[in-house]
Amino acid sequence: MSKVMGIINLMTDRDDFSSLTNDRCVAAIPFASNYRFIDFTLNNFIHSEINEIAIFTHTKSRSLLNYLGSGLDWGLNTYKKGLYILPSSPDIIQQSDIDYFIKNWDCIEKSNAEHLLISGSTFITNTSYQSMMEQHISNNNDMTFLVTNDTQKRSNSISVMSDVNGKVKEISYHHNGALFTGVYMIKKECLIQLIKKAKLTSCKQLIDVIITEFKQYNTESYVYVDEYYYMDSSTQYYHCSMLLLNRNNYQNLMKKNEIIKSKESHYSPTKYGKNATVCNSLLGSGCQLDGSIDHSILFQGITIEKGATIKNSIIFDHCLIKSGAYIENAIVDKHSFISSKETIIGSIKSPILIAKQTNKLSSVM
Amino acid sequence: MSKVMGIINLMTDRDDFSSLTNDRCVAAIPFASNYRFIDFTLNNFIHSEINEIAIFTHTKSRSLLNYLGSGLDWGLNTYKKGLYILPSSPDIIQQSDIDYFIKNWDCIEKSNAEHLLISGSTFITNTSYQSMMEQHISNNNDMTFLVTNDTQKRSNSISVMSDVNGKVKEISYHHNGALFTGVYMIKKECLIQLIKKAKLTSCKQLIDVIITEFKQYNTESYVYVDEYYYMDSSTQYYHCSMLLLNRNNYQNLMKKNEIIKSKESHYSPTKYGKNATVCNSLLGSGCQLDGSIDHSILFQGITIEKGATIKNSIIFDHCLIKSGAYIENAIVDKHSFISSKETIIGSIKSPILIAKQTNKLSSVM
Amino acid sequence: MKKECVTMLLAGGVGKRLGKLTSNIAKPAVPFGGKYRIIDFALSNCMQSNMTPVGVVTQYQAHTIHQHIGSGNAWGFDHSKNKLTLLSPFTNVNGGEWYEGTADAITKNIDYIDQFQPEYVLILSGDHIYHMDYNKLIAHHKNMQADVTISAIHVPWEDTRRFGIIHRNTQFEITEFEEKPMHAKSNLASMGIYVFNWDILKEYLNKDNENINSNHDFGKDILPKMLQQNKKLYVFPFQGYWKDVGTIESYWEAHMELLDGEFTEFNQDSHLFTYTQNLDFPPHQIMEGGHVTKSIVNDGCTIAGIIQNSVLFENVHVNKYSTISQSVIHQGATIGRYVDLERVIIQENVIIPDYTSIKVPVTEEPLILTNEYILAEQKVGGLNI
Amino acid sequence: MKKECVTMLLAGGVGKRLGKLTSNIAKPAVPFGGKYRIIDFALSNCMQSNMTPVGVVTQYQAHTIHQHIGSGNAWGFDHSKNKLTLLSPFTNVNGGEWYEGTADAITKNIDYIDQFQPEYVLILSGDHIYHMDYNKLIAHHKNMQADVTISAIHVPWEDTRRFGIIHRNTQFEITEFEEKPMHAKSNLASMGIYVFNWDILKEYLNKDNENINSNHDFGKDILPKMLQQNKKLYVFPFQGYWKDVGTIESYWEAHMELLDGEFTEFNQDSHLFTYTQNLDFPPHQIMEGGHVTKSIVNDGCTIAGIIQNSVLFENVHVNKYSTISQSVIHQGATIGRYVDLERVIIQENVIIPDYTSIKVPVTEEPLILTNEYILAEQKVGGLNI
Repeated sequence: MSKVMGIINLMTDRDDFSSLTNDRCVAAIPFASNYRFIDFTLNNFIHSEINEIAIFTHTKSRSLLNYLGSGLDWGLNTYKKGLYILPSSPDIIQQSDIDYFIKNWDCIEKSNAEHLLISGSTFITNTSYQSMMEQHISNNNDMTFLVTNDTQKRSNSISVMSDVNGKVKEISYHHNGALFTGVYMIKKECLIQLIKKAKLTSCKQLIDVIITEFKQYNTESYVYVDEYYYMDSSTQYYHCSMLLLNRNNYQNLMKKNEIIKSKESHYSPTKYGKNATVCNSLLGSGCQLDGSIDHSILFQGITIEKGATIKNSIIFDHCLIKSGAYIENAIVDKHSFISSKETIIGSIKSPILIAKQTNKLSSVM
Repeated sequence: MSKVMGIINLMTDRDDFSSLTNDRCVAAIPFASNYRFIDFTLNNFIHSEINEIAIFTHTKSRSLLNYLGSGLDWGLNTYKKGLYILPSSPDIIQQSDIDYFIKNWDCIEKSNAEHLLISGSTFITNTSYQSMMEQHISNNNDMTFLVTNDTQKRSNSISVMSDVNGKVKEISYHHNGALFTGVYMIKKECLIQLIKKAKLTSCKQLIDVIITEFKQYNTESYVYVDEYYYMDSSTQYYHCSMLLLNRNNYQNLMKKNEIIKSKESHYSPTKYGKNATVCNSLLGSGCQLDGSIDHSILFQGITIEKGATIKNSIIFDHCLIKSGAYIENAIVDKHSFISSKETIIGSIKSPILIAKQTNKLSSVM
Repeated sequence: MKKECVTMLLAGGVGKRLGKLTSNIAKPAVPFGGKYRIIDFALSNCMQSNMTPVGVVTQYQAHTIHQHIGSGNAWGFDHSKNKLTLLSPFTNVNGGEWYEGTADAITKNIDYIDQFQPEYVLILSGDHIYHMDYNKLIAHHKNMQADVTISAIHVPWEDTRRFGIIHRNTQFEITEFEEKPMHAKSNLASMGIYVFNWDILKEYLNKDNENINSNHDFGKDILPKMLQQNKKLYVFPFQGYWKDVGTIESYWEAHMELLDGEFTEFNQDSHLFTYTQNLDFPPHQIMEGGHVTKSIVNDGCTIAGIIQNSVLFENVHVNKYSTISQSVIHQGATIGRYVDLERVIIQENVIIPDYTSIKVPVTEEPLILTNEYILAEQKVGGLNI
Repeated sequence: MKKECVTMLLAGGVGKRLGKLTSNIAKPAVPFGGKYRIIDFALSNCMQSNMTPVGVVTQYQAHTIHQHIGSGNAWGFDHSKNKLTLLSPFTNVNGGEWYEGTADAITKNIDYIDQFQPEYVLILSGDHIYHMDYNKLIAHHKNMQADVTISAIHVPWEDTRRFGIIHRNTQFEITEFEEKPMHAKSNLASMGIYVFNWDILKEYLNKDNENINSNHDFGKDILPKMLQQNKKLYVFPFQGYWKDVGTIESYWEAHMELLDGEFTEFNQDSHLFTYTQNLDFPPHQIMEGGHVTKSIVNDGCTIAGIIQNSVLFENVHVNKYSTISQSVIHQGATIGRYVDLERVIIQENVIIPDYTSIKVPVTEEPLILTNEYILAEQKVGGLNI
């Protein structure tokens, strides 16, 4: 198979995640107790045997950069290839991923890959894209779009209509085709042509150039049939997280044959106290649990004291929930302290968000 | 000794380096065949037993980020501390390092260091700051400034006047005291107060707040007496590089007891051909040398063909100098190709700069 | 490259009294505490005390330790060169020779130590569960101007016969040794942690090496000889949790103590952590019917049964209607339905069939369940003990 | 964790004929080419061919190889677990046993290999200088449906007596072996690189293990027995540079060939590099009076003398008015003034005094200069040979 380079384009991640993205980019949002969104994209690329990956980090990247390090924990820090961090820079035109491509073209140019596999970070699944890559290459496609037969209407989502042979007939923001997952393959040569055309117009987003130009190219779709989670808002985030508590969904995402690598953590195993009653929950390591936890997702290093209650909720790393606290239908961000007197109750349709500890300098002052 | 955290503040690096900083920040400028500017700052911090270091990366950081990785090659990727990359973000007020401090205060706050050692990347030496740190702590200073008795007038440089006991009397942009090296220690508590005061004024730079406020604090200077190189322009860069060809200067910078760690490279040793005549030069690994090289500095992976001449010049990584080419008083940036017909002659006062290969997308198009 | 102190970590122990737990792995490589292996505690102490270089001396089933340590990454040993070296017995010019005793294991590595020209050598064992900042031990050694300092702890009187017992005067000076005495006159036990002045130790090792009647052991030969010849032997009294998991009973007991909070892998006082190799298992899941109390559960587990006072390593699966009590379950084990277990230790990847009931009374040693055991028991008619 | 192929890298060689070069290090750990150690070539080939897991079998002076490999970082072995394992001889339950021959070194590690349930086992030696993509060898093995495939190369006829010589038919099939023949009928030599079907090899290893008359060697025992019993033995004809640096003469010669460009550490055709541990030495400096031609110079060197046809490792210092010719100088050596050397190999950190003149004639074996040698010669009245 021809060589393929992976691009994780975080500029295209739609962000309606409210306080979840106060201090982090979408790709760095924690998910499923142990992971961040970007783990799934990275692992799917690695399962597809792509080991040359560039990331357009865009905004709020500090948490992401420290999470990724040199890519060592994902096996990506080899000498001749690996993970390239392409940071945002004040001279990149805001919100133009085309400018991002142009400013960093040398990095893409020096790879001897003929094709690029481009993805955002919000399509969460555990798979290998190898069969799509085979279709793309054997059919000599210029572009191949990964789509799903999702029937749910989503605002701002892009849909793709294809004929019976998979040939793309229409790409648009109107919902009258299959949902575009944000994952696609493109020939490097084709990408160069599209960027040249963008320079002649006022297009700032690659996808908009594609929408106007794809008919000039050999463009197909590839239908993804496995389970997936696709999120662009905090409500969807809550909903998708809760779906994981179903045992089949959990096992489907955590498939044994496709290990999901994530950043190495050094927590001790989770300890349950005498008074713990935990049911229907997903739990990370390093926790000290002595309260009541039902139908919830707990991340790492969390303490739930005796007499605290967590229900239908998501608790991020390092929270301390004191005895007597009551939390229901909520998302509690990192390092939060919930005192014994607090009662936090949201609704399933609109869970309450407790934001990450705010920047301390302001509080110091 | 109390714990000290290191801050490498790249926002304060003055940049008059012309094309040397077209594609990289000042901290990423190659120096002395094997190194980048930032290696010296990092190593001096490490020699001072500071192993918790945050970097304000500011602009053009891609090359720097890929160079640093997770800090592994400098021994800085331990679990509880290490290297924190604090990237620039579109919401940081341009050119305000105070805003950088505020936006990243949580990172500094969570360290249990009482003092910060702050440095830019343009003060190049090979030392340990431990005796300055001891003076700062034992004298219970709020701030301690590293100065040198440099008598040369420099534009934009900051000077510090002190009394015989080292007590600082004046800090200003006028050259009537010792040269401030950009390296200083500050109590975390004092920094918080200065930032609070900055918020009440329109000051954007920490140094400007210090200049107006230092008299309220216990502020001393510490005179650095060893050899050093301090650069803010390409002419000074050329001049300082050439000084390294003096054996004493070389041995002083490369002191045996203070190893300078740099990014691991995997070049083979340098090979000399039958026709090589090399004299008075400093040379990196991975080169193939068959030409005439005199009084020059060569970085890594360079090919100099038979019959090519390099004189009083600096050649960066991966250049190919063809047979017959003549280069004198020049700085040739990375990946340059100098054909057999080319003659490049600058003057010692103003050497010619051959810029790094320009971004290829424009040439492809 | 001169170093003040070289650490030698003895990790060659056979651990015979651990029975099937050490049938194919070295004692220091035995899993412990839901995530770790016994050697992790000494290794983590070394790195966090900045005790480098460390020579890890392996012998019995050395590859199990070599595989576990791997690149040394997990303990931060890869920052720079020669921080950790695995020292299996190597042939000298005349052919292969195995380590014959704890002292011999150091004698055969004199060259390794000499290259660092150290003042002191710290000798550790890879068999113990504890947190310790070795800098305090070495500071004590320097203060006392000792030739040898032995770290020691008060053990229950009934355990004294398992240890080397030390008598000291009020100045920390050692006056007498008793090696595993039947009737001890002191309950201060040697922890097998020694600091030696290297020049003196080398002299004794070389002499001992020529003595054909010697066991080449620190406790039996080197230290008594030094005491006899009036060298300055001192005690460093250790405060804190320390456990030699030398028997199946004490191995099980140490896990119960972990659940009681007598020891945590994170030492609050000294900020010492325990590090180990990380495995990429997903979060664990407690399902409908699952109930976990006073237990430790690691990543990858799925639990639909009742777990009490037990330690579960990675990727253990407990099905519905089963109860596990006072047990230790190693990585990858699967527990069927309607299973009832008490005071057992389940080996890696063992599958416990439905309706198995094994409850070991407190008067007996906890039982180690292996696949062979399960198969054999099934043949003779069921698993109800 | 099932793997198609397990690689076993034999790195236990004593290298007797390398004289003082191997007096205290294993042959695979001998420095080579200004930067590397001999084992780097096989290790780099393994990683770049994605031949993992690799078991590195060590014995003689094992710690010198363990120290060199360290965390395995330098070859990218630390990406994930169990990619590389150091296999020193370990005691089985009955006590310690050393590897008695190349085949025995595999027999004693059958458990290690079996855990991966491989189809194939690739056997390599850590003694050779070459670049090879082992995937091509394994593809050939599969194509031929062989039981064993041996990589082989045409050697000069005069060297045939140093090698295992292979006779083949036109179909790559092996028809006869000659082990180090005095009068060879073929010049196709075995490179000591084999691919075996694991089930077949295991069967032969177990049989051979019980044969008390066997040397437990692949070349002498296993392969002839397989040929005799009509197993399918095939040749993989290797194209490219390959050198067994088994003697001082060939060690020196290989360096001269490196200078002649017969081999480079970077193989242009297959894009294979050679990796090794990196040391933090500063750039090298050629000073006033320095002149270097047809030579290799590594970091940290400072040169004020004349260097011709020589290889200088890290941190070598050559003073004014000295000439070094056709020599190999290991790390940290210092050459005084008015020194004249030709055809010598200087060991690590050796100091050559001013006015030393040692020129070894082409008819003699290149001379290894050690500190002991220099001292001894000085006592008998000067260093002019």
